[in-house]
Amino acid sequence: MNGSEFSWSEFFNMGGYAVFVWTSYGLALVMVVANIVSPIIERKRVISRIKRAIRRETNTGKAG
Amino acid sequence: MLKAFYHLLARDLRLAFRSRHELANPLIFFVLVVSLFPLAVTPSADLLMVMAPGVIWVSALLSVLLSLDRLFKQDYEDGSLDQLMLSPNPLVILVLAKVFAHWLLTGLPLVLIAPLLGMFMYVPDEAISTLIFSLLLGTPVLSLVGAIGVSLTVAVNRGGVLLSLIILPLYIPILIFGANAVDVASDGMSVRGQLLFLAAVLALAISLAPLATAVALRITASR
Amino acid sequence: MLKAFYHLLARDLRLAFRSRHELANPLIFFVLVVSLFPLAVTPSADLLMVMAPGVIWVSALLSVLLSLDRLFKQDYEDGSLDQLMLSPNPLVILVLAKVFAHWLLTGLPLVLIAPLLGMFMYVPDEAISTLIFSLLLGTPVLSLVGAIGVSLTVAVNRGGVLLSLIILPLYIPILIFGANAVDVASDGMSVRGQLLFLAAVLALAISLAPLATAVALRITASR
Amino acid sequence: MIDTESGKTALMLETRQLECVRDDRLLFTDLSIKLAAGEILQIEGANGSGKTSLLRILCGLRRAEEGDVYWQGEKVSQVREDFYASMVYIGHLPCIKGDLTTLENIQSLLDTRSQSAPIEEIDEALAKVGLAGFDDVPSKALSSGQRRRILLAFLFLTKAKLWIMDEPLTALDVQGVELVESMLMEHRETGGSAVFTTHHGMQLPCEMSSVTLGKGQGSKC
Amino acid sequence: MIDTESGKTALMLETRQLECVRDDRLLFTDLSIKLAAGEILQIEGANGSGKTSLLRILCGLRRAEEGDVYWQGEKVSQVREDFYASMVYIGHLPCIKGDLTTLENIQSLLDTRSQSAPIEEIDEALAKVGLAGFDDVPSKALSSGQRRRILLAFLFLTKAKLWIMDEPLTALDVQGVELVESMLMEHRETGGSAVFTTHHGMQLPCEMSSVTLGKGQGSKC
Amino acid sequence: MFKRIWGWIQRFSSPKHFYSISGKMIPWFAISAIFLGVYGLYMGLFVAPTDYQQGESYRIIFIHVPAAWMSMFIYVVMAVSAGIGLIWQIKLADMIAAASAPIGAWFTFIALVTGSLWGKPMWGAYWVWDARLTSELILLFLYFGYMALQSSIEDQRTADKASGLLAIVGVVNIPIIHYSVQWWNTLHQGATVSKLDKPSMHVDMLIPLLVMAIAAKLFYAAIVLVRARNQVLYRERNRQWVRELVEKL
Ligand code: HEM
Ligand SMILES: Nc1ncnc2c1ncn2[C@@H]1O[C@H](COP(=O)(O)OP(=O)(O)OP(=O)(O)O)[C@@H](O)[C@H]1O
Ligand SMILES: Nc1ncnc2c1ncn2[C@@H]1O[C@H](COP(=O)(O)OP(=O)(O)OP(=O)(O)O)[C@@H](O)[C@H]1O
Ligand SMILES: [Mg+2]
Ligand SMILES: [Mg+2]
Repeated sequence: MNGSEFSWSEFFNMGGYAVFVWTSYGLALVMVVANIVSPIIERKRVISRIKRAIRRETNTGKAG
Repeated sequence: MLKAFYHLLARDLRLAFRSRHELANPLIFFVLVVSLFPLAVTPSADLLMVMAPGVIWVSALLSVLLSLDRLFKQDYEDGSLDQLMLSPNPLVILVLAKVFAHWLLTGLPLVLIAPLLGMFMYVPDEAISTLIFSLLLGTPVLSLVGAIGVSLTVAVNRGGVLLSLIILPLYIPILIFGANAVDVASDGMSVRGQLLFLAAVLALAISLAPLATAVALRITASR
Repeated sequence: MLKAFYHLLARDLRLAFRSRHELANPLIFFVLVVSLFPLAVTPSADLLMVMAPGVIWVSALLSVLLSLDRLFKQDYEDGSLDQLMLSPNPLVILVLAKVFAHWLLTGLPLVLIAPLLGMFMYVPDEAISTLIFSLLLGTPVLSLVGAIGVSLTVAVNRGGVLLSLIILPLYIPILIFGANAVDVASDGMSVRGQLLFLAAVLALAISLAPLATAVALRITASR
Repeated sequence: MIDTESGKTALMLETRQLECVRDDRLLFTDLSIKLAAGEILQIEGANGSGKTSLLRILCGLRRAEEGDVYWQGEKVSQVREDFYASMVYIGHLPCIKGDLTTLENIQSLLDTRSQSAPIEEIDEALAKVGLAGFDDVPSKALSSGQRRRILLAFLFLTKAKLWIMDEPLTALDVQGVELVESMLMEHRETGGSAVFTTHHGMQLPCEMSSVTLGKGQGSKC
Repeated sequence: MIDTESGKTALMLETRQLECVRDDRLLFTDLSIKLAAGEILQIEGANGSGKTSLLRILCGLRRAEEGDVYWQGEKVSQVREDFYASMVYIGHLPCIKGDLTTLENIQSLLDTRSQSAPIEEIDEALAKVGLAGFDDVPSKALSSGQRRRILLAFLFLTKAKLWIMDEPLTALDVQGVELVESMLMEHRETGGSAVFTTHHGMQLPCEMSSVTLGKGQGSKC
Repeated sequence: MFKRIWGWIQRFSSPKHFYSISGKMIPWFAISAIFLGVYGLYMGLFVAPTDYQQGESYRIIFIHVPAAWMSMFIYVVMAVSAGIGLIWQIKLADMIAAASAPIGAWFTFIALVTGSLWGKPMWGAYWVWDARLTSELILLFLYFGYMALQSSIEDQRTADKASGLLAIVGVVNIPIIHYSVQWWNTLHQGATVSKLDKPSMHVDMLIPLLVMAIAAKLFYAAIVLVRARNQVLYRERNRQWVRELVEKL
């Protein structure tokens, strides 16, 4: 923390460059979240797909 | 009849979404071609600003041109076009559906991304809206007129460049007015005239081009 | 082996000459695209002179790009490519023959007509020879690198725009150096560096691209 | 030339003095055919004798040099919509989109005819042609014979009165051939008629008329 | 699985434990075939059982998931040139350029094999397959059966020891079928061997081995 | 000896083995990425001093530079593993390559956007057509091309090999990006950090930058493993072990 007079509003202002700096950090956060979420969703999809395949096969197996 | 329109539209859209990469393709081509110019010609803002309307319009035109063969070619080759012509519905309606799907998949994305490219190419802010409107009025005409060309060349194998030979001359008036509108808007002048012209051409194209396309299809289908 | 090269070359040339319109197509496309710019951007000589090298190079690149699908697509679809791969001759030789034929049919005509277009676009006389040489060195690279892209996308239907997505990024360095050479020559400076670079790239492409293409073909043929 | 005389009331398709020329070669001339309801007609002829050309003329995809095709007594070009609503053509080409699933392919084929069918009915048709369980497989992952079977299911679902089929047995295995035969018989019994070509003797347990094209001029054997 | 035991000396093609998987479905596994000189092998199986896939694996256009193909005792991938010089494959696809004439098509097909034949020989072959007089017609003006016949002429001219044919009877008329049969017999007598698929019973007056693929798992009939 | 190593590689690269090992590795990567990331952000946003010339806007550096480095690094990883997959037919390598592409594309995108957000205050324009910027854009398109090719070829093996070949061919772009600032005289910053002798940068700025760069690498490692595990499950969906495993989930 820069010296004693740290102020949040000054911090968020970023010396007038707030838009640029915080958009950058925000987008980086979006990227991180997207990269965490999408493989998890993907994993769920793959697993449910495999489960469905197994169920279908056991069903047809009994039928045939 | 409306149902036939809707069903065919839905099929074409579904087909496009099935191969998702293809969906983005005309768009990416557009962006790539536009970005070739700063590299090949000059990176200087002054010059790019002058070139921008022309370059963006030419690139849009080329990327519509290149995507045209998805309009009928495949259908011709796998025989689906025969089935369409044997449909009890008027062929014009079916043609309209296909052309509309084509525009939704190529023209519309171009319109949507154009402002971004305009900014990259230093088009002044006040001309961006003109850029959008001119493309919004112009790209459907490109699809409609393109359909005539495609239906004429569908039986020619590797007709890709023959196609451009046939329809580029028809595209030129649209190109001139479209690019000019953006150019004029950059200078801060009124562009009502140009946009009205484009709108008139669009109206004309919607009413005549599908008919011409249907006739052309009946001719070329006779293999 | 040389015989195999020669026979395949002869076949491709004969096929092209059989449908004569096709022969002229890349050329006409080139001329048409170049002439869109005076229409879309500006007819002023000063501006055109600045834009000319870039515009001519971009148009050459696009017309090679568009003609690429005649390299393998048709052969893939009618099964001739299978036969080529079952040939006792090394595939690399056959690839080279096809690429050479492609260049003779598209690149070479562009090189030959370029001076004329250059003059129309006010390229200074002293830069015309650079224009020719840069295209002479650059267009074979476009064909060679393009062959890799085509062979990768040959099994993808409607791969046209996918193809451009894949190879335009690879074309860009050639475009930059080629257009830059002409630009620099227009200012009356020496272009040895640029031309040497293009020559080096050509040498590299001749030795590596056919190999990569052959590998790619073996991969995609496995349908 | 055929004239079934089986009652003019039920006359479906008729051609009068058709002539077809391709590339300067006269394929057939003065060809008059009459096809009544419930009748099945095989077009015979060696390779290159003009069978495909004839079928395309029959369904209006090609124009004959001379003569006309009539549907229930009217020129086809005049009753196009009516004709197309009650006719279905299956040619050499697949009409199948590799990116669509079997089900979607059938639906979109039906859509072009402005028809629709409930899922159960489609499933039933698929089961009938031996594609049960393939309804959600993209068609590009099917073998050549399986793709032809999609067309058979479509054919069945159209309930069209007239079937025009160019080599329907292509790529089909033995069961597939039997299937087509039984489909034709069923179709006939419900008063439908059909025109088809095939080189592979089709054994129908009913009378079948036939037209033979281009004796000797075809493949010059 | 086949083992002719007809003398190991003349063993031409062999596969060991081939396995083919497409789209999750195991088409065949542990498939071992032996083919001796003068032997003719038919691959049987319902639609979608993997015949085409097998043939493409045999000629090296596709890789098997497991197992290898051997030519005269060596892995095909190691003796590629030798193998390809003595093998010819005719698939579903035409391999014919519509813009070239019949003669040119045959010549360029032979060229890819680094072979050539004098005009008289080609003319003779064309006559044999019933295309006499069509030698300077562009192939796009030929009917589907005539185009297949070009391939037959090519096949005959290659003088290859091994023929691999996927549904060679497609689009052929009765005479065409007889032609293929007689060509096969002749080929066999000169010590050649062949692998083919067909759904239309081919009657060869000689013993023929056969492999049946995918019992029941194919088209799920 | 060689045989033993080869055997070991084969065993490790068997999807099943990879699946279980990677499951154990992911938490470690993830935890250290979070730890370093938080630390780097704290150092970068609160501790690092204001820049003389650029003021506070330079703080974009802590996002921009790691992202730019990652965009190139991931491409190289992708191309190398694609090459391994192509030459030695190791399926796992193909899966790593396929799993890397979307992550790389994301980092490239972030580098582009943060760069242009930084460019506005510094150069007065969001975008200039300079060599480094352009080649970074090309890199994005190379990623797109790879992914498009991968998804448009149906057969998985063919798709892997074809797109792998493309990745290898595209590697030529990497040196172009890196040296473009030297070859062409451009607006973009020359090497300031990655100079070998003496980085021309304040240590309090350098440390958070390096920390963030390492955090980004660890993040990539974690995510690529998760994605590769998905690929394993999907591609081996017919194997018994996957089925048993999925049943339990
Ligand atoms: C859209 C715009 C931008 C893009 C695409 C971009 C791209 C890149 C890339 C690819 C690198 C890594 C280069 C390498 O390691 O070889 C890099 C590094 C860097 N960039 Fe940018 N940049 C952009 C804008 C900016 C701006 C506006 C600044 C600051 C004024 C900046 C400052 C830096 C710095 C300091 C480095 C580290 C250099 C080093 O030591 O390697 N960049 N950028
Ligand atoms: N491109 C493909 N992608 C995925 N699966 C495919 C593909 N082509 C075919 N298949 C599947 O592989 C199986 C075998 O196909 P193949 O073409 O080898 O069959 P076939 O025995 O030749 O059949 P047919 O008698 O119909 O020609 C089919 O069940 C099909 O579903
Ligand atoms: N596109 C074309 N242009 C010119 N002539 C053609 C064309 N297509 C076919 N022909 C000619 O017309 C004749 C009839 O062709 P068609 O396809 O109708 O024969 P077909 O009876 O269906 O033969 P097949 O049994 O081989 O399918 C052939 O002799 C052929 O030479
Ligand atoms: Mg026919
Ligand atoms: Mg088959």
